[in-house]
Amino acid sequence: MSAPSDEPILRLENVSKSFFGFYAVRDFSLDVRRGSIHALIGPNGAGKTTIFNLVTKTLPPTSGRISFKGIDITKRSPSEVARLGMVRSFQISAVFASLTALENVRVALQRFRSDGFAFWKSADVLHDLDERALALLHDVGIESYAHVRASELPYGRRRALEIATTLALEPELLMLDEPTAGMGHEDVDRIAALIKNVARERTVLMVEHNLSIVADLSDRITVLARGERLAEGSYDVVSKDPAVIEAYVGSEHE
Amino acid sequence: AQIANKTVKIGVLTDLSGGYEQNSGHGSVEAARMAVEEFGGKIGDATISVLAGDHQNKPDVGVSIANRWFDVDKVDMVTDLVNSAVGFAVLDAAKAKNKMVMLTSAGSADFTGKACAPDNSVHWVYDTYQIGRTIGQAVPQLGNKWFFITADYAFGIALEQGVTAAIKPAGATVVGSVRAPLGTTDFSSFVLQAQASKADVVALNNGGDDGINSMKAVREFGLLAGGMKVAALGLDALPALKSASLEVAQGSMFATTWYPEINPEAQAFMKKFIERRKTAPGPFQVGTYSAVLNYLKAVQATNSTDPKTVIAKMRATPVKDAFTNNGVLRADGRMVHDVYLVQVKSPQESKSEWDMLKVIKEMKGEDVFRPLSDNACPALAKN
Amino acid sequence: MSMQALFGQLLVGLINGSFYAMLSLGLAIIFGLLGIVNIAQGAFYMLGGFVTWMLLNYAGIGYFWSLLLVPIIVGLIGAAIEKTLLKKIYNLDHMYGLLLTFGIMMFIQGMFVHFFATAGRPYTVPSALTGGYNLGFMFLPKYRGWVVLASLVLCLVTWYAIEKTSIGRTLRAATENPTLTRAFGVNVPALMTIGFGIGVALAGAAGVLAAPIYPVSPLMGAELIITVFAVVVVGGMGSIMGAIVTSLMLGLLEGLTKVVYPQGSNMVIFVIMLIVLLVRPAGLFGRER
Amino acid sequence: MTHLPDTVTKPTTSNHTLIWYGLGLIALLAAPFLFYPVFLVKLLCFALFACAFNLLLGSCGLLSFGHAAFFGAAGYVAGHAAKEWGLPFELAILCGTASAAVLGFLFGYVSVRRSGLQFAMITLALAQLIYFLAWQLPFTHAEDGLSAIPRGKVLGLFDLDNIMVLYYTTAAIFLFGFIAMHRMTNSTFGQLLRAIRDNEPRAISLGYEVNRYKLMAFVLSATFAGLAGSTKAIALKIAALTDVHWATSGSVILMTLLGGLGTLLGPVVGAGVVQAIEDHLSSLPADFAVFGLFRLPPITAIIGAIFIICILLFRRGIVGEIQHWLDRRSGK
Amino acid sequence: MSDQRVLTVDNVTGHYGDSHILHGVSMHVNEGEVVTIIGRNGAGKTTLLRAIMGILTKRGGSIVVRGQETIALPPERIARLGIGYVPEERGIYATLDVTENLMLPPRVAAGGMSLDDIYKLFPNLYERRRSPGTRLSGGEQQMLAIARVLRTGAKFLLLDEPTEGLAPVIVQQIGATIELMKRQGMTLILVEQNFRFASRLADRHYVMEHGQIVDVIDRAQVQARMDSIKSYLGI
Ligand SMILES: Nc1ncnc2c1ncn2[C@@H]1O[C@H](COP(=O)(O)OP(=O)(O)OP(=O)(O)O)[C@@H](O)[C@H]1O
Ligand SMILES: Nc1ncnc2c1ncn2[C@@H]1O[C@H](COP(=O)(O)OP(=O)(O)OP(=O)(O)O)[C@@H](O)[C@H]1O
Ligand SMILES: [Mg+2]
Ligand SMILES: [Mg+2]
Repeated sequence: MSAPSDEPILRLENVSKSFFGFYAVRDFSLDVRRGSIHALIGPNGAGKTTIFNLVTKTLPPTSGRISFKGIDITKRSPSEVARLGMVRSFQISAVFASLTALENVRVALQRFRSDGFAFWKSADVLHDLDERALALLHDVGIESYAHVRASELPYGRRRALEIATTLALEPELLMLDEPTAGMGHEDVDRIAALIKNVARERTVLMVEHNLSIVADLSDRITVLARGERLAEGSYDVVSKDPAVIEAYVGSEHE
Repeated sequence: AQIANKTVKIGVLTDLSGGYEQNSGHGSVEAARMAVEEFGGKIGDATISVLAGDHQNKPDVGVSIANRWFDVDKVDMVTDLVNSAVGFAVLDAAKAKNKMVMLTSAGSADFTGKACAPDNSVHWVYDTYQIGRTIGQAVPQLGNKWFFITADYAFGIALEQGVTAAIKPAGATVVGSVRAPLGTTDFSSFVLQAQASKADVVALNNGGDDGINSMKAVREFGLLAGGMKVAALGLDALPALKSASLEVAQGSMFATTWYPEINPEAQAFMKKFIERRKTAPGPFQVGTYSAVLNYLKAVQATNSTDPKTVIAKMRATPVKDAFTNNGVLRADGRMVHDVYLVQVKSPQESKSEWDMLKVIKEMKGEDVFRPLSDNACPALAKN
Repeated sequence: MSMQALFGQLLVGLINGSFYAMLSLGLAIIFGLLGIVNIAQGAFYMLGGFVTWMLLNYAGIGYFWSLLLVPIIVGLIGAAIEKTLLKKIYNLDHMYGLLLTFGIMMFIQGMFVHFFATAGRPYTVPSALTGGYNLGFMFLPKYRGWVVLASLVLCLVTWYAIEKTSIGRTLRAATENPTLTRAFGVNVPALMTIGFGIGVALAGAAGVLAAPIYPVSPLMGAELIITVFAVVVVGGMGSIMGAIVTSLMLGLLEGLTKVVYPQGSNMVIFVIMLIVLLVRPAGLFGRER
Repeated sequence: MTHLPDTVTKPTTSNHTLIWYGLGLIALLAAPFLFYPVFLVKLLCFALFACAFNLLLGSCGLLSFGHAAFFGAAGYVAGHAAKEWGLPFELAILCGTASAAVLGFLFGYVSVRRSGLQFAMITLALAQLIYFLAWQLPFTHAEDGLSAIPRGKVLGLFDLDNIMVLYYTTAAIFLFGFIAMHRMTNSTFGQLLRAIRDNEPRAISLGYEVNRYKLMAFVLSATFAGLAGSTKAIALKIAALTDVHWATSGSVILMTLLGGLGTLLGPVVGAGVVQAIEDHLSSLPADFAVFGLFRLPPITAIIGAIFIICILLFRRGIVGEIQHWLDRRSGK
Repeated sequence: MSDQRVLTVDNVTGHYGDSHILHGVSMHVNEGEVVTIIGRNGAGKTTLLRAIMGILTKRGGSIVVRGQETIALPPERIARLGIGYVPEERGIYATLDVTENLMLPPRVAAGGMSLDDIYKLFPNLYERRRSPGTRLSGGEQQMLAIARVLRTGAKFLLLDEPTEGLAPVIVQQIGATIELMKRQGMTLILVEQNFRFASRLADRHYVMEHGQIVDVIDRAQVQARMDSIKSYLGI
């Protein structure tokens, strides 16, 4: 699976989304190739998060069609889509605050078990999942925090935990909304390395404002402005595009 | 027989904080204490004490208090029991523990019917059957076309049935009827419906605050001025009339079991009661006084607090006191006594603060209470 | 039912509706702007009625003076309660406000029962407002007409003051994020006290209007509150206009139910509330958050 | 629900739990020799009810303002089954509980999509409809209620009219419910509920149909409330309108809060305190006065005052404050 | 000299509940200066700003704003001394729409921008002016938070990470705006992670670590001391 294949894993066809007459996304089409790291960039309010919400079904599209792995998911529910293998992280960090880091990851792992409704079954059986959960925490470098409650984790570690939880589901398509926002420099580097690492086995679609990360990681970049596609291509192509420079990168960047 | 533990304990279980407080409540507690005082607080060397309980209109609380009174505090008799749901629950507990219950403020006819317990309970003041019958016997033929505004619960429905029974034979018709939820405050819509029905008479089959509120609406919307007659049938105690004010309530008629002028004892009681409570008593409160008084007399006479013994003695003794001139306790637990149809005086007719009622008709107890021959009480049939 | 009777019913419905409007408006202000579910509103309404009665009986102050004085007195009592009790729970979950005011209601009501017993007290309609007009299809008591007029005027003035000036949005902001709002230079504590005082004063005013029609008793607001609260929810929590309009609509609907199915008349509002919440969770006039 | 006290979001510290458990069991067994058993029976029924309410609030953060509907409706059904159909004790309770479960499913189906106040209001509206039905349906006997419900015999052997039999049977039912609910909170299911309560969108994005989980929790909570209601109806032999009235929903919230939201024993302690006040302070010698001066104000005023004090000073509730104090002592 | 001191912070301590965060911070800002506070995540930068604004309730020491001691004042009084605050979490009101958000803070001094000027500066906001505040995208919310204090006329602004999550063009735009404000004589405290951005604007950098100011670097020294700056920030 490591070599990008031809069939897109995610396809958006002429998707639009309007909020009370205001088009946040307009007639937008996108193909995300299997196995690639695809970045979505654009000025604030361009509609990036909205596209994430549309793809993960948090919002229904006003028009257009979305398919994942060839399956039409336009009318599916968010949890269904997640079970198909598409899992997202959130722009504002999303962890289960009162659970420990280990328990957070276990919540995701529990989905592969059939005892989610077993209200008579002691939660102790979940210790079976500990090993795998610890391994995941190790992967993102926070296993020493395994028994710390998520609400007490420093911000950067919390983002890492979120990614570990996401990875626990072994998604085929990983959607990351500004994974490095608000992080200190050390954490940013760590997360970048992590993304690079996990992307070896799966597809990543990410939104990011940190251009050095975008340049470093992504195979392909789509630039969005005012809900529409402005440009698409590799970093070198896109970053030289005058329209992109004007709308997003600005004059001063390198 | 002997009075156990040398004490006679009476529990007044009532509503001390809710809507029934004004008709029973602290007034009932005071009335019971007044009865006890007449015995100097003692029967022989046994002391009499009174406990007061607030069931808060919750049957759970009521039955729990009653049980504890019976088991722990060794209460011999529980009285008042306003709110029929509490009444039934406590009656049931008393039966199981062979204690005595004197219902003075709850009105369901089932207390001497389906749920009767002749060896453990007496029903002292009124019941829904009697209210209906009283009205049925006494309501004058005020007109040919009647409209009912009836409170949607047993009491209101009993009134409605009573009136219907009374007016039908004379050829009167019921041109409309509404069931207003208990606790309705705004009656203007119902009053308008009555007005639109072109009835001659509007009967308000409700009591308490509902009665006052509906009466006010009737006046406000000018039904009387428009020539309609109004029979407010459920208005009861003097304090309630005072809340409504004579201006509003004047002219309305209702069935009552007691009014202050029935005898000198009643007037003396009333005077004493007003001194203590700053307000006149209502029938439930006088009834509680009477029930406790007669209970204590029977206890004294039999030197026993065993319910069966006491009740037997009470059956053999006619009741004559501030509450009634000629009461008789019947085998099924019903205390049968005269009742009255009264009318509210106008402000001009009223000569003093509590001079509010004039009697229109007196009725014999036998004619209005459910006769024994109806065999309503299953426990009696078995004996 | 004839057309005439229908008109009559609609008119009484409107009268009741304007009553609800006074009560729900106060609640909507307190809820929408302060984020407090003020269960005690019914108790303040009762307080309004009682103070009116006391003013007449102990001080000889009549109806019209009461109409002015009582809302101020009740509002001040409310402000004092806000200053001492409510201000401690602003940054907590809604639930605590609900429970605290529930406690306050029980306490006030209980103490009034304790000192005044539950008997209703009569209060006569002021002589200037006795009698009525014959409208052809019905007889309209002057006092009821006055109630509609007074409450509509009060409601609209309040609505204007809150929605058309900056008070409303400042209050809303103060509720949502008091700390930050203070950091912008807004005196939030004082604002909250005033907001609560106004909301409560409206209940007091409703109490004055009610005194001549319903007996003044400690329990007069006990059951009302839950209906009025439902009105606010249906109208959209926080929407002042929503509360007013829904109140009038409820009055009409309730009136019609009293004709069609009287037993169910005190249940209509809950049916409506259920439907509205399921279809439009933010309420008829509420904004989605 | 962002500002619930930390007892809600904090998992119960387990080192105290075992001690609590032991003490609780001993107390349960010994209680009828120290206190009046009939009172204890009533207390246990309400304690179970409060636990059921707390189950929903604690595990899902959903504050129901209509739980009286389950409690009361189950009581009516159980009472009717025992009195009119002559069903034995166990079956009558089962009928009542099952009806609460069904009702819980219907309520939950329409309400779990919403949260916060909207959820509370939907449950209130539904409960008011049940209250209305209780007025109108013939088998509930409107304002008279059901009374003289026969208790029958446990397993056809032990007569429940014997107070000790009644007490231990109720205690057994309570214990069953209490342990079952505790287990549920700490089950694989309970773990997911905690996650959903913490962050619903995140749980959805991980592929969970959160509404089904919430519905399940709702039904379970309703079922246990029904168990409490059925047991109460049979044990006290009455079912009445107050059981379905909104004030009962309010009072169960009070009990839970007073005892300590989200704590294990909180609802039990809260129920105990409220019941004790309602029953004991409300029945006194007729001439009772505080220091011979004042009449005691009505129960409502006293409970109201306790409520106010509790929210202002002991927000964690009785058990919550004790736990907090123990935690701090062992922590520092 | 003291008359041009806009802010003097002397030995300030601060707590969240039981945790002691600020351990005796001292610093000052003169009229017309741009000063940054830099330091790693969790150093206490935000807490310091909150202490200055008075919304950190447990604080000690002395904070003098334009000659007035504010340690005992409530936040609203401090704000009215002419301070504008852009909080880290942006603090956009969900219950207010964009215009209402802009109009909310009362004017604390003369000479604030008009609504029209603001919309000219941030056309994105004009487009979304009827939208509830929190429905804006992350970046738009940040713009709104900055725009909001420009209207109040405050001449002394505290900005907590104003560029977080913003597109490069907009970062540049905000940089330009800040420069403009500086030229107009405004005084600013800037908390920033983005040192490159900060260094271009600031006259002086305070370095914060573990709730204390551990270093002060003037504009002139920045180049020379780049290495230690990097180590402070962990770059
Ligand atoms: N629920 C909503 N209701 C109304 N408008 C919305 C809603 N969600 C987003 N918008 C608007 O849609 C536009 C796109 O928002 P979106 O959050 O997708 O931007 P973004 O590209 O993620 O920006 P950023 O980089 O700042 O996060 C914005 O103008 C925003 O105000
Ligand atoms: N509300 C709070 N309650 C308790 N501790 C807090 C709170 N807010 C912050 N802290 C703690 O105070 C310390 C300083 O936090 P502060 O937010 O001031 O750091 P900062 O320098 O602004 O960091 P960042 O660069 O991440 O914004 C941190 O250890 C943090 O965990
Ligand atoms: Mg975004
Ligand atoms: Mg910070």
